[in-house]
Amino acid sequence: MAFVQNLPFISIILSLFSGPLSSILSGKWAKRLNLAVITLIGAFSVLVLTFVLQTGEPFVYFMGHFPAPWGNEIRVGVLEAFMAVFFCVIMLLSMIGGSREREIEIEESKQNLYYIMVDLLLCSLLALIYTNDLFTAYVFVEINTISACGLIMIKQNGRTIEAATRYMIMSLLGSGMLLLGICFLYDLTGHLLMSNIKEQVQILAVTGQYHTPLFIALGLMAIGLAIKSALFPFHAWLPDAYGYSTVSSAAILSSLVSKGYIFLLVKIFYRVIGFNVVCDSKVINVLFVFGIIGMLMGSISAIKEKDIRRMIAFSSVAQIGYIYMGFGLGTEAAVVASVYHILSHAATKSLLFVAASGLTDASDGSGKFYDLTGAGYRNKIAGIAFTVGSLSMVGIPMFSGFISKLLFSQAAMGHDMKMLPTLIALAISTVLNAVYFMKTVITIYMPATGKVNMREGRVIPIKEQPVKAIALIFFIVLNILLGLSSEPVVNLIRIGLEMFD
Amino acid sequence: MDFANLLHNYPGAVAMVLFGIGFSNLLLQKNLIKKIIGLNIMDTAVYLFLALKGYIDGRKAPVVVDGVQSVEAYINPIPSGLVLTGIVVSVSVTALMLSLTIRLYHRYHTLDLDEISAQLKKEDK
Amino acid sequence: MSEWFLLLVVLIPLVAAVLSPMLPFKKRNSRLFFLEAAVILNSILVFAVLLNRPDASLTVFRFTGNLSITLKLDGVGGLYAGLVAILWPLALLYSFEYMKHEHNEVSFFLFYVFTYGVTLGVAMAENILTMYFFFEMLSLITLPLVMHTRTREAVLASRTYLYYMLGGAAFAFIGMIFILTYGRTSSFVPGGVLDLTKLAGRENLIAIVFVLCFCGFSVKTAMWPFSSWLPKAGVAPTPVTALLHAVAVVNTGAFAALRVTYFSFGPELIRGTWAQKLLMGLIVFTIVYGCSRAVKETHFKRRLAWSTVSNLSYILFGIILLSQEGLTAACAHMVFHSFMKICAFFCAGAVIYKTGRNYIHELDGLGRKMPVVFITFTISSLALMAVPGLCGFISKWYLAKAAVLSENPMAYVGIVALLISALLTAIYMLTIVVRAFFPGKDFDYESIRDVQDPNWLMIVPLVIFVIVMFVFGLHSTPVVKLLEQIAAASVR
Amino acid sequence: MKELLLVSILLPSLAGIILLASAFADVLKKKSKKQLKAQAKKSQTPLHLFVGAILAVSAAVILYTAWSGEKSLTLFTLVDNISFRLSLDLLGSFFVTIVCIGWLAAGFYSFVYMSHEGGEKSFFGWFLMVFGVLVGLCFSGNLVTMYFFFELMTLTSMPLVLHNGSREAIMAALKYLFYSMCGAYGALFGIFFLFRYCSSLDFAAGGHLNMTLVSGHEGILLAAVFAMILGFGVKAGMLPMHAWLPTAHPVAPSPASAVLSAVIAKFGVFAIIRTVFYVVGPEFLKGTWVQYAWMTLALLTVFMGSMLAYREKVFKKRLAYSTVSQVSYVLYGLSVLTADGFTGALFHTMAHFFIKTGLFLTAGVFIFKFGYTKVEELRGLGKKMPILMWSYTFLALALIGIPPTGGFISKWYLAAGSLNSGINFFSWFGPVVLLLSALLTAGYLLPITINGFFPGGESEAEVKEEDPHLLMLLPIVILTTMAVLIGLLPNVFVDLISRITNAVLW
Repeated sequence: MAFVQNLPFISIILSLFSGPLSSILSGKWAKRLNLAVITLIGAFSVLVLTFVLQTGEPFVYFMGHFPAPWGNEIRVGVLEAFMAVFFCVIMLLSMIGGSREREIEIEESKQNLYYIMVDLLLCSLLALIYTNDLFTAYVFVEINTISACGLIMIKQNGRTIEAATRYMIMSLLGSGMLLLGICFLYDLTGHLLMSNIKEQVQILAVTGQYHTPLFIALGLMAIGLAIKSALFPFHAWLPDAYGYSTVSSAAILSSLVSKGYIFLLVKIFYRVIGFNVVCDSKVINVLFVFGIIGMLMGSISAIKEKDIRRMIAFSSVAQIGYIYMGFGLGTEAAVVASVYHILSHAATKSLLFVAASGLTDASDGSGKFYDLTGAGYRNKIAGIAFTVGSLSMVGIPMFSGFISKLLFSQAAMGHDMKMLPTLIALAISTVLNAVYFMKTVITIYMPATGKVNMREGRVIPIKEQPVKAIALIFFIVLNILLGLSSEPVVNLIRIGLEMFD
Repeated sequence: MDFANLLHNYPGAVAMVLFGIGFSNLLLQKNLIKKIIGLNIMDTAVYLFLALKGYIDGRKAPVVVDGVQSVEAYINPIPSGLVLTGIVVSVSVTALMLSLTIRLYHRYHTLDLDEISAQLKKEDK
Repeated sequence: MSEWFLLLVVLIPLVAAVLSPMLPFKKRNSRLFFLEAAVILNSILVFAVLLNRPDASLTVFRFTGNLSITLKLDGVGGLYAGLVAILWPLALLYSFEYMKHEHNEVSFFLFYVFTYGVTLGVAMAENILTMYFFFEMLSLITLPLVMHTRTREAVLASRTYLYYMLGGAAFAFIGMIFILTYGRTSSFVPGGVLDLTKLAGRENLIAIVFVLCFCGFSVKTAMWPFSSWLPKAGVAPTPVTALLHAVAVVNTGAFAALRVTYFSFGPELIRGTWAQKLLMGLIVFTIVYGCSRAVKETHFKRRLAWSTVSNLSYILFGIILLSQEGLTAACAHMVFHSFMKICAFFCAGAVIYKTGRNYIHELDGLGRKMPVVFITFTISSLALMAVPGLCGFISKWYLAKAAVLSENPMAYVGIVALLISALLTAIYMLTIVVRAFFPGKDFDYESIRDVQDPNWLMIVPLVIFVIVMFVFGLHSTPVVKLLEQIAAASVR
Repeated sequence: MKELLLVSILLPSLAGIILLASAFADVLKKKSKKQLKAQAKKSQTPLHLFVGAILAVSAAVILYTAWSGEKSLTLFTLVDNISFRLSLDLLGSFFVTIVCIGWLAAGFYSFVYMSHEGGEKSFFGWFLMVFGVLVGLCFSGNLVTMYFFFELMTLTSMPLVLHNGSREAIMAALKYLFYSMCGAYGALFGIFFLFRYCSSLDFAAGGHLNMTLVSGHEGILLAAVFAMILGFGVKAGMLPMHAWLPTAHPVAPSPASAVLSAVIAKFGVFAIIRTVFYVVGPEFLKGTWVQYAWMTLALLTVFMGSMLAYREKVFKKRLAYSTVSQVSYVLYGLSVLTADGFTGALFHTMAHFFIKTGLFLTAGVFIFKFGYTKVEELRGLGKKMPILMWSYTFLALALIGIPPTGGFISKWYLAAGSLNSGINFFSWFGPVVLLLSALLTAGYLLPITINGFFPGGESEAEVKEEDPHLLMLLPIVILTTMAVLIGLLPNVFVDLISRITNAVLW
């Protein structure tokens, strides 16, 4: 077997061990290590991706030389590899973009702990992406949760701890349901490896035995992961967690952690249950309804927000809603759209968080819109970046958001019942997005002159925060790239989904 | 839904009931400690369920004492392994929760989450 | 002529606009000269392209699959492009003088010229995606112009503006997706592209989507109930209000509605459905509503804006008649109204520029002091009132003719609405004229002693517009013939 | 010689424009009021010579054009396939003659009168422009051309109303404007439909509806025609849109109100004749609800007008109300759609023109000399200016319709037309109303004569006769004589009119 096939496992292990390693390093070195690891793993994943594309078929990697159904496996297809690459890129950029805030907000002694958390997070994400074993998935879900919690609470103030607690409670509920679902499946099929479970499930579906338990299991897993990824009614923890944690945490949490869970859900749909079975179930209708409500409610509460970070946080509730709405449509095209939206939202949302931090720097650390007036002039690059992000969120052509909107609505067209609701919901939520994002853009480009008792922000030239500027520029490029040349990406996703079964 | 069936595998039913109790506690309790207890009940219920599934009447635990006997002698080992893993996970999670609770208590001198949120709101003002 | 010229005429303004702040100009005038030269050159190019039209279409960029940015020039697009190309240089000339009393004009001219290119893009869009693309771009690029003064009022106005624009686009988007999915092709084909085999028995769906899409595009034309943004946007500098909110932006909306109606959905599918009735009802209501709001309005520019609201609905009325005559009439009014309304707005601008007076009760006696301005204003009012001999009458005539031919009771109501609105127009325009010329016996001219006409930069465009109004009014045959050909080509 | 049509339109209007331009130039020269006054004084005589010359010459040209045979001239296509067409027929000549006489009389009268109003230049400017426009209206060869001139008439005659620039005048002018616009657009509504259902919009006796097209759409077409009658009726002060007339006419300077009330009001009638008898054709309306509605409105107006006039205290307003009622005599005559009715209508047009012009000019004299506007102020004037009073008396009698004045003849024909119209109710009801209103007319006109000659009570021993300036007196006298003359030897005119009638119906 080719050497490349070891790389996924190696990258998981690498990130896993770099964590404990950085506990004995100083903050500065831990940071360097962490960045190096992320870059390295990104490179690995690129190799893997190219390899898989060449061979044109997924490969399976046994761990500890037990063959299925006993052994534990890693399975790599195009989509997995691509996700790994993308996650690494986003994580890298978010780390770079938020580095300055971290140095300010995290006390010196805890610097390296932060990087432990990030390493573990990366490890768990990779594992979630690659693993072929449900129970392993569960374990890494928990690791993911714990490290995410660490990322939130690393910035020591009441807000973050409270947020972390809420986050923990919610995600524990979620993982509990997930675990129960897995147990049900195991009870029904007697397997833990996804591929084997699927065979059994297909048989059950055909014969029609254990109909109810099967769908209970599916429901449990879907709802559990939905809770963990903050689908609408379960989003109470989200605004605090994203709004008050340090920037790179917020960026990573919003764009990667929740996406990791969603990706796991996709895998469960395709690799564990089988998409045809999922589509027959009522579960997707539930997801659809909550997705649509989420799209609207998220935006509405974002409109009411006074603080830019919390506003962005609420907007990600809405975006998660988009993704679940896509699942709810229950067609191949819709899932493609959802996966694409995972990407575009990951890119855009982290961009927005970093840009927002740039703007708040330029207005004396306050995130209130009142103080942000004219920040776009004071911190040029951040202003431009924020504008780009907003346009993409509103779905203006040539930005990534437009493409996902396009894909969603094209997918909806294929559907009789859900077509008009979806389209109209999309339109309305576009308007809502416009309302709060464009309002912000206008505010930051409105000159601050003549304002009384406003904290006067100071001008922040690019040379003062070169790193952040670079990160922002990369984000912008990534965003426009996704917007302009979406075709290859979409094709990748299609191939990947086909490789799933 | 015939209840004979339900009675027949009552342990499963018990596990489910326990899970429900734990879940609702974790969700609805105001007091953080009680929440954590709920969490543990929930996890334990799941492990009970797993162990139940692994168990086969009239067989021994899959521990080799005097030479390997035929596979029929042992119960299914995998669930037990899963349970062990799960326990580890839940222990770590519980620890984390507890540490969080302690921090919050130090800050706000209460275990009531809503209380804490109220105080936070005050902080903003 | 090579189809690359299509791209060229779109690009020249964009490039010139982007360059204008960068190039190191010594004096104000040199920058303005540069811009004016670029714009005039571009207009000349546009007409060159129009005169020998390239048949081939030019694909600039491809999103995915059949989604591409493609430019092509057909009759209707050519008409619109030509109209824009005539108006822009004049408006720019005017704004050179006007912007003297507004600050940071550099950015103003940047966006002002930039918009020219985008508008041409809309006119030359070959498929619905391209049109949508430029449509959105237009909304965004004109935003800085609306909030140019940066006052609180301006900012609020620009917010409203943007919400309406993007909201409209969002609903138009539904229509676009519908066409992309169920159309034989995404490009504009006379008579519509919908593939009826896929849509058999789903006429209601077509109607719903058409209504959504039409309304979405008509937000830009300020159709009721989406009309309130237009008067609000009047806070922008007058050149913007005149050129964009009386011609370019709003006509773009009408143009887009025309496109989707005649080239994507196809009139046959819509004719006689409840969709047509509903939309016609809305439009007819808007015609009267706009005028009555104008009568109530006391702010000069806002009054004109309300009148625009009603006049734009004339165009939509012509479109929704779904007949060749209707299309002719719509095009005619699109062209003529542009001249009338831009002239009226420029007069208002001249008054603001010279005296800083914004409200109508402040205009007493100015007619004696600024004769040229107010005589042109009077003529444009008469034109708007559809007095025969001026171009307003011609377009009204064709609209009414088309309505009568359609033999649709709704359309008869529409005629009545047209005439009522004409009467209201008389009321709200002539009260201004009478005020300006006959302030009353006991009015002392000392209070406005040193008011006088603005200089040639402002006068020349006004005079040109007046001449055009007369020419079209008295000798409309050739232009109408042209429009009829275009309409005939667009309705198969 | 058909270019004469154009010439006779352009001559007065251009002259008017020149005057206006110069007036405007004066304003622009930023002169103080005093200087303007002085200049006006200086330039008065040349101005009068100019205007007089223009009036005389153009009147000559026009009359020559009018009575030198039918002719038509197509200038250019205005809209669609409709060309801007001037053509002349008997009806046109008839009306254009009236216009000429009216303008000559009022024009010369106002040389004296306007001297105390001021702003002569602009007054004469608009005055001449309206003249030109009206001539164009008479000569217009199809409906759209006529509509064109109709609108112009409104716009150009408005400044006459607001001449003295007082708030009241401006308000009156706006009211006048908006009522007329409303009417014009009502008419336009009809035109749109007629264009669809007529083979052409050119005027041809008997009209040319395209019956094949019409079949099935009678309803909407009738509505359209009714809209046109109402619309043009506004100018003629027909109910329900009469309110502007008593407001607008009195505030204008007397010569202006004379022509407004005696001539311009008639052009509502003219337009209706053109529409009903030359485009639609009376056959189409006969016996339809449109005809009945029209009759009812006309009769109502006749009665209402007289009543209001009777109760009115201000002299010029009273005259204006009387115009409302009198013009509706004409409309009623038309609405019966019979030969006699038509003849009567045209005859009354003529008669009322002479009378009402005369009356308004008389009223002008009162204002000019004494500043009297109320009726009760006009006492004992018979002694002061006997000629004027006598002429007034004759005019009043003529309007009431005492034989052998013009009014009698017209009323006779109207009654006859109504009686043999064969519409059982209206045929006898119409004449009754006419009679009633005649009585009322007597009621509101004669008291002035009586008070004039027998003021009663205090007797002024030595009142020296002070008849007004000749230029003011002469027109009135001439008009009076005409008013009586047409009654004494009606046949000349009746023959002329019946030639028109025969062309139109039967």
